[in-house]
Amino acid sequence: MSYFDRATPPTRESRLASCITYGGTICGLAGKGRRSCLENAERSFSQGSICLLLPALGIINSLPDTAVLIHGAVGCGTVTHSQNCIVRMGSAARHGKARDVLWFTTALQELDVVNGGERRLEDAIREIDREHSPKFLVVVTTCIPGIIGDDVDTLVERIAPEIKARMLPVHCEGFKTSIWATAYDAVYHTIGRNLLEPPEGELTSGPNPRLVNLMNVSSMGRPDELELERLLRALGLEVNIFPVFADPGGMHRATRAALSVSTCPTHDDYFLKHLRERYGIPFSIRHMPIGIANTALWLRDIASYLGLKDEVERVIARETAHLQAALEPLLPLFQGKRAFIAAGEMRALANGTLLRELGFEITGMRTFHHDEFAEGEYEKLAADGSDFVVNIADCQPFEEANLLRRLKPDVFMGHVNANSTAARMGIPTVAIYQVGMHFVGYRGVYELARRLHRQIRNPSFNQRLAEHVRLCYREEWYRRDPFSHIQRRGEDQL
Amino acid sequence: MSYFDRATPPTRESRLASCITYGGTICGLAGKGRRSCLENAERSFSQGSICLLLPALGIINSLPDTAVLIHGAVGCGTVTHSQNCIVRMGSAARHGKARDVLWFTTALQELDVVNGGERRLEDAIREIDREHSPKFLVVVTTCIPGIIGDDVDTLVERIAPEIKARMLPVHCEGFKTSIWATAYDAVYHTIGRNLLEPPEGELTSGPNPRLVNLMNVSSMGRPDELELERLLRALGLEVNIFPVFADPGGMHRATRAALSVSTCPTHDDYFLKHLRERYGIPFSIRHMPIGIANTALWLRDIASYLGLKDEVERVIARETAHLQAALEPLLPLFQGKRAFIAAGEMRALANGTLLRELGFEITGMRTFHHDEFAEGEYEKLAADGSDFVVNIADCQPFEEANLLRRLKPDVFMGHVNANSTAARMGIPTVAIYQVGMHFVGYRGVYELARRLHRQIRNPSFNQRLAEHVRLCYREEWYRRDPFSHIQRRGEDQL
Amino acid sequence: MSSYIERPRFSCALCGALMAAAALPDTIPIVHSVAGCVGNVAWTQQGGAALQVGGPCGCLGIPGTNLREREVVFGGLDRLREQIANTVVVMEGRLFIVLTGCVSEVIGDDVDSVVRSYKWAGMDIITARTGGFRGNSYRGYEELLKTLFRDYVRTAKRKSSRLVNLWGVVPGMDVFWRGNLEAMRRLLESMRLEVNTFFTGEDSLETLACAAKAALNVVVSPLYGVEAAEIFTEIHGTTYLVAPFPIGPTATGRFLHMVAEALHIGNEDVDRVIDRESERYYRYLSPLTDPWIDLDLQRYALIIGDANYAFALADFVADDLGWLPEQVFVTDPVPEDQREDILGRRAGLRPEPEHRLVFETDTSAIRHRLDPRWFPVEDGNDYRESFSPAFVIGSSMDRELAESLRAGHLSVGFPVANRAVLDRSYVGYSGGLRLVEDLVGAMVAAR
Amino acid sequence: MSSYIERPRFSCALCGALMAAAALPDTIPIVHSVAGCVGNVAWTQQGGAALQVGGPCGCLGIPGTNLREREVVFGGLDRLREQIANTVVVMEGRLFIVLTGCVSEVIGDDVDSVVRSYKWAGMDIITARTGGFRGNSYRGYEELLKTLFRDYVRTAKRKSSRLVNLWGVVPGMDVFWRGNLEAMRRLLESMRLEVNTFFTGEDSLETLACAAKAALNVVVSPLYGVEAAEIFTEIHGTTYLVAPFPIGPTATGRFLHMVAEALHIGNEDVDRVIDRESERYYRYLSPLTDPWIDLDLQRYALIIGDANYAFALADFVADDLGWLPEQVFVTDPVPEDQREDILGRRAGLRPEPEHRLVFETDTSAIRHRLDPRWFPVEDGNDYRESFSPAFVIGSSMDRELAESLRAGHLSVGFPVANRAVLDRSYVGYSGGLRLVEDLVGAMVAAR
Repeated sequence: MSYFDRATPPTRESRLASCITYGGTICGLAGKGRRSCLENAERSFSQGSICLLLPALGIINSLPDTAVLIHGAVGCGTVTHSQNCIVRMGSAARHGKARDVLWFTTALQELDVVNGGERRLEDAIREIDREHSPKFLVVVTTCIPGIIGDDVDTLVERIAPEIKARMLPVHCEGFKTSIWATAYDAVYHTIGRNLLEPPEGELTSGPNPRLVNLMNVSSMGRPDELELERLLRALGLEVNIFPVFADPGGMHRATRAALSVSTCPTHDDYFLKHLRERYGIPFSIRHMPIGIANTALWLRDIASYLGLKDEVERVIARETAHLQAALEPLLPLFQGKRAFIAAGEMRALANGTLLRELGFEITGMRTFHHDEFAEGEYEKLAADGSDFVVNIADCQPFEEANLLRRLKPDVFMGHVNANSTAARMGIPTVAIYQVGMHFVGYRGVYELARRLHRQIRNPSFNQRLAEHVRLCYREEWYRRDPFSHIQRRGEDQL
Repeated sequence: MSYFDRATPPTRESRLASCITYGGTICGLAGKGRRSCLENAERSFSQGSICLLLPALGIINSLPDTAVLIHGAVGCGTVTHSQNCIVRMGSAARHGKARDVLWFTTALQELDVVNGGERRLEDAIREIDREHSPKFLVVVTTCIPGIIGDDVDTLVERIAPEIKARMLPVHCEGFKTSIWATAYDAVYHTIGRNLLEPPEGELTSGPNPRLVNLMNVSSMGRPDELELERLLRALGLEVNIFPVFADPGGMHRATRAALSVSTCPTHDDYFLKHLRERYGIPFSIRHMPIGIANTALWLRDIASYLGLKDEVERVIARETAHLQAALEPLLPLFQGKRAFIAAGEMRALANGTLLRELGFEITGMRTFHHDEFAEGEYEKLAADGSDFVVNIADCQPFEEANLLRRLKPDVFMGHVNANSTAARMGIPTVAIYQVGMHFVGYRGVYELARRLHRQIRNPSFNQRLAEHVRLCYREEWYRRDPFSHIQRRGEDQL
Repeated sequence: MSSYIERPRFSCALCGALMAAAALPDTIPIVHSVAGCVGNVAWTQQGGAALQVGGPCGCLGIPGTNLREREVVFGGLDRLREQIANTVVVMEGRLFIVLTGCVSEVIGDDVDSVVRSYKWAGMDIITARTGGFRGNSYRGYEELLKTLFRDYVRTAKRKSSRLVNLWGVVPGMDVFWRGNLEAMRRLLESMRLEVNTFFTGEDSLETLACAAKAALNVVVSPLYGVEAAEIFTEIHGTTYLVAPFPIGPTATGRFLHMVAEALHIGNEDVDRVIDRESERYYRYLSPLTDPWIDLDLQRYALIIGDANYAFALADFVADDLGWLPEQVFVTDPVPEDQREDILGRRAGLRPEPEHRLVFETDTSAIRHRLDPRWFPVEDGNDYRESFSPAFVIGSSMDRELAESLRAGHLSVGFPVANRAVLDRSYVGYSGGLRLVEDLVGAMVAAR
Repeated sequence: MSSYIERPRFSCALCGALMAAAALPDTIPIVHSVAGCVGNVAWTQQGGAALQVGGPCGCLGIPGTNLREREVVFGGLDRLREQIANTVVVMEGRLFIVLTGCVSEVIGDDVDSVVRSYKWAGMDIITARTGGFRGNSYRGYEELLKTLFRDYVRTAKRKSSRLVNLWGVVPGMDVFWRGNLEAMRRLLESMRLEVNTFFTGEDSLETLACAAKAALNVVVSPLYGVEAAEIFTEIHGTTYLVAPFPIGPTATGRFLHMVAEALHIGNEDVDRVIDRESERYYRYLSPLTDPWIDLDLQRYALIIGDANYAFALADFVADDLGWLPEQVFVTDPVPEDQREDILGRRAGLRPEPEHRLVFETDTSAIRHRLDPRWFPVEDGNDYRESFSPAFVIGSSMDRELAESLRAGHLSVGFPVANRAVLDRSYVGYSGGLRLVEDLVGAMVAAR
């Protein structure tokens, strides 16, 4: 039985044995696979982080003609105020006009906790359908319904015939998983179950041998899509961009592609396996197109599936030469500078390779979780024999602050909302993604290099800040082992 | 010999015996024509005011494809910073895009005053022509060249063959006239001398019997033009709007019209007489289309020239009925409220009639100058036997402050930059024009009524101000005759 | 109440309590909930709090128990104990506040007992029940205050006649809270009062602990902090004054008089301050007079805000600017029976006619409940009366609405995504000037 | 020098002197020129001075002789005498300042003699030669100061060691002059100095008359008021300090140290102020950190301003914001030989490379003198290095330029047509925060 036949997808912990707790080195990780951080390693002190609801909403909020109903307490989902900015900019870039997300919350209260929230949810669905008539209504389940046992799937199924909107249940009970990446599975799960069959009456053409599904991620903006589209078109391919900002009503067209192309294995494996199993569409998923070598690997992978070996080498050669010439004047500033990276695992690793290409030395890396997809990446970085600290953590800036105080890197690249520790320590910082700017492909390398160049040229903002503000950690903490709150019950540790 | 055959136009003082000094009543003025304020009446105390350069630039700056070169000290022309706002808005309303005025100053310095400014002017013209290639270049002469005797017209004529731009000299020596309205003659003078002949090679069609020139003024914005255009079109006419924001290259088309229609006699008589003398185009100039009755008179005047008597009555009847019904709910608030008006003579008088139509009582009026065009208007206002103070003054807010303290009007309508005295005394104020809003025609009556209504409903801004700031006059001044600084050498005074 | 809220202009109780707790000097909050709650607050601030994210801890630096399925099944108290014990080792702080989230509350963790044991051990630690299902962020702020007043403020033997505590400005929900609190502190200080505002850089845990010495508590809100004030009175005896949130000279003058009266201070100090500040206000405002009239900057105002801002903005634009606030939307979920109370607390102010004041939490519903006169008259010879020219003072979610009304717009209330606020304040006299600058700036931007 | 100036960012000497004279307390200017000069100033303010028009006199309330052709032929002194005599009757004032315009100067009126006779009669009356051909508004300000220092400031027997005079902020040309002067006054007062700023509501004619008691004159400009300072030294002996116009914490700290050093004040007072204010600045700035980095708000800055702002803004964005001010345009007409002086007065600051600092008065010429790297890279796979993302800090005349560079824009320097300024200031610590708010606001407005 496929995962997609069940109402809810599995967690990443159970499906992939992903983990979030490790402190060691790259050499300690490379080649060791999932055993590298044992499932039961845990922190005896932790700081808040995010849950799968946030990245799930990152995709869901972007969908056109879609309303979002969050079934939970009133606070779950207010992250949308932030994602709304991205949706506005993204809509403007794609459709010429900013659009605000239309979202709702059942705002569960004490009585609902006691009596169950199904009645309120049903009323909310009916009322939203009546008052707002969205084409699609995503119903997102959060912690409280998960604990009190609201059966959202059954409810949705029961009332579906009376609701004009196509309902899409998504499960985001935060307590069930520490791996945010489960969010992607949660969203793909509802897409796979509800949106891949063409609507009745629509003529379905057969598979298109030049069409590839380009799986975007919500951290990539339109410029990144255009760069990848440009490269794929240079191979003579047509591109179906999917699923962020994609029209839910047209998602079934993904089943006509000749190949699905992931830009981030962590993001897409669950769905691409489903597309292959169910619709026979192969996928390429091994590399992230970030950095010169990785972009080439990513392109070659695609080409190998489609028999475009000669074409791809021509494209890679031309692009690489063009890029290398452009990078030339920027590189001297980077030589030997020591960089620290913190982000999602695939992204962090790919950027590590990229920074090395620019002449940086990697002095440390923090990744949000670890799973099997990254193994090859660790090996790429460990291949030259150099070693550096690796810390797997769902943020946990206290470990980061300790590490940075020791390592004193020259530049820091971090995930959105995870740069301020380094910034307050006076280290030049560059966000590792920022929706709306270039990060991927060849253009991404160039633009990132320019960004690094200007941040290193004038890091005054962070420097001044560091002179006048301090972090909230005790001085004693910096003198302790940064990983001393990781409860080591296994092997392979420092 | 026509005025237009000379390099410079006459002043209004000499051409029309206009004057700026009078303190008395409407009954003292009505029917007395130009004698009412004698030419040599003067103030023994005066406050600064404006000169003809400002209204002249109001028209000049609006012209598309035109650069403006002010020949004078660096300060003359910085008024353009203010007019630039109007040009931006006006360009956006007419052409969909804001445009900044391109203007220059010769910025005459001490040495130029000694040695003459012609050399600098010539260099400036050549350089502007070379660097900026404007289609038209208006060369505006100010006080200094007027005193030191720079012969701008001869210079322009001499170098014209070498200059790509069509040069348009305009004379604005501020000391030569106290009547700003001379500005209109100054601008029309150059238009009449330089822009009315069709360019060589252009096929000129014959006169168009349905075409009227609608003479706009720079204080009217696009909405006012649209209202008048709407009314003229209702009479089956085509409309050529002229000269503000009109393309200088197409101004010669004005010579093909069947009639020229002024919206302000003070503005247009000099030019319309020229159009009639030189091109045989009759003109209607007696009324300003401000207020219900005046708009009807204005329309009837036009209709009578073009044989549209029946049509015009239908239009007037329909428009008046429509307007009156709309005004109904607003009028109760106005009944018996006492209004004070201060602006250019024609505009002030026409608004006096309008305010009476709305139910206001006129308690006093100040006009910037007086000439023969207004005689009929004074008679309209004096016709019902009511009397009120009339003060003719080129601003002179000290007289206004004294009058307002005595009269305590319920509302004040003043020219732009002339409302702050009343405002600081706590009186509700409405600007008598504001480029970009409705003031003329039927729509103008309605919109002005709405504006008055809301200002009277909540005059807090002015009231709070009056509670906390004071004007800069001595208390003793308010106890003196407001006209005590008018040197009465003539008759017809209080 | 409806079965949903559309785009609420607040988050949950935990979020409100957390933003407030993180704003206290030398204070470390400990969130007893799932990991995502803290991140949700950080991202919510990213999008809603005018580019102000995190306190001294940084946005993801707040300690938390990060509960998982195991704790949901077996209880989270062991994890909480461990977390508290280690928090002291890692985090620099003197007061620790355990804030509960939905999960720890729904599974029934007895947090009080754990906190009590640490307290007995000598730690400065308190706790508040701030599970998201208990209410919105304003409720969380209120709960935090109640906990502070109950469990942290020490009983005082005698009152200090010129010491006042001031609250009612909700950190994070009022994106101008930092500047606003500082501005109100300055105003009252200029009346020769000592002031506790708890959450500014000039406050300290010491002054908070001694807050019971205050002769008066001033709640600058008809709604937020009033319950806490009642508890304060109950425990510490200090009476409280509910005063309108003061924007601009008229409201601020009234505010200062109210405070003076409640403190039985002579008018001398008040009048001196009011005279000086009014003189300054109008001296600075005066040069705007000509443009104000000539550009016709009077507007029909559509006000959308929380209970603090909706009334304060409406009063300011009506009383000081001469605008016409034809409709005022209060976006808090206020039960019917409390609405009267709120209006009652606007003592001395003219009552708002029913149709002008609307309680509405849902963003799209605001549009549906607009007087039809807001909608623009189409071009042409249409004489329909309309609220035009209009200006919308609301949140950044009201931009689409403003655009469709062809109205100007300024983001003042949460969420504010489209501007940065640092020490800007709209409170008091100088705050009124700042607001005038910003409103006019929005109107003349294309000029 | 070119034969013209295109769209000068200043008006004439009379305009500058008039805006300054009208800003003095209890002072009535009398313009001896044609009628239009005063109106020109009023309309210039309407369009350029951020919606601040007129002083206490109102915009067209300034007394003037309104010369006509008759006076041009026969001289204007009789008219001037009449006007002065009647001004005293109508206008409320204690100091009267006759300002000459082009016409009265070109026709050779001996204004001094008339003014002298009134002075001998006991009237407080002085005069300055401010004909438009004498220079621009900055020059007019300088001439006014010189007249004040020469003819109104009384000689003082001894200096008061903690009294300083501060000038260099030009009313009207700096549209933030009111807030800026107040902010600098506050800063220096917090160092326990007494301060004369002449033009604020807290100054008076009495303190102006006693300005010679000052131990130091602080000119916060490399250009405006330096000549006047020399004259002051000559007549009254007070030495002067030319200090950079201080925006933000780095420049302001340096400024305060310079003043303290010049006054031989111990570092104690200075350090106390700097510590307190820096602490406050960074406390308020700190929550912006995440959005600042995550939204990548570092910019290549194109700075266009007068000698005060161009340098001050460039220093602020470079030193405090970490921006890259790749080109800085100074829009004053500074003769070649004085440019070195100006740069020299930026003591202690790194010299600007030649290509970065451009003296250019003409608005279109700025575009022509831009480094080609400002112009945006067209979409597509173009790797040309560019100054992108860019931000233009200039006047409202630079909006078209900014748009064509796809850059953000904030109007700071004259003319400012598109915003209202009341008491806003960009000077000092809080002014730096205000500027950050406004810059970021312009960048994220569509967010």
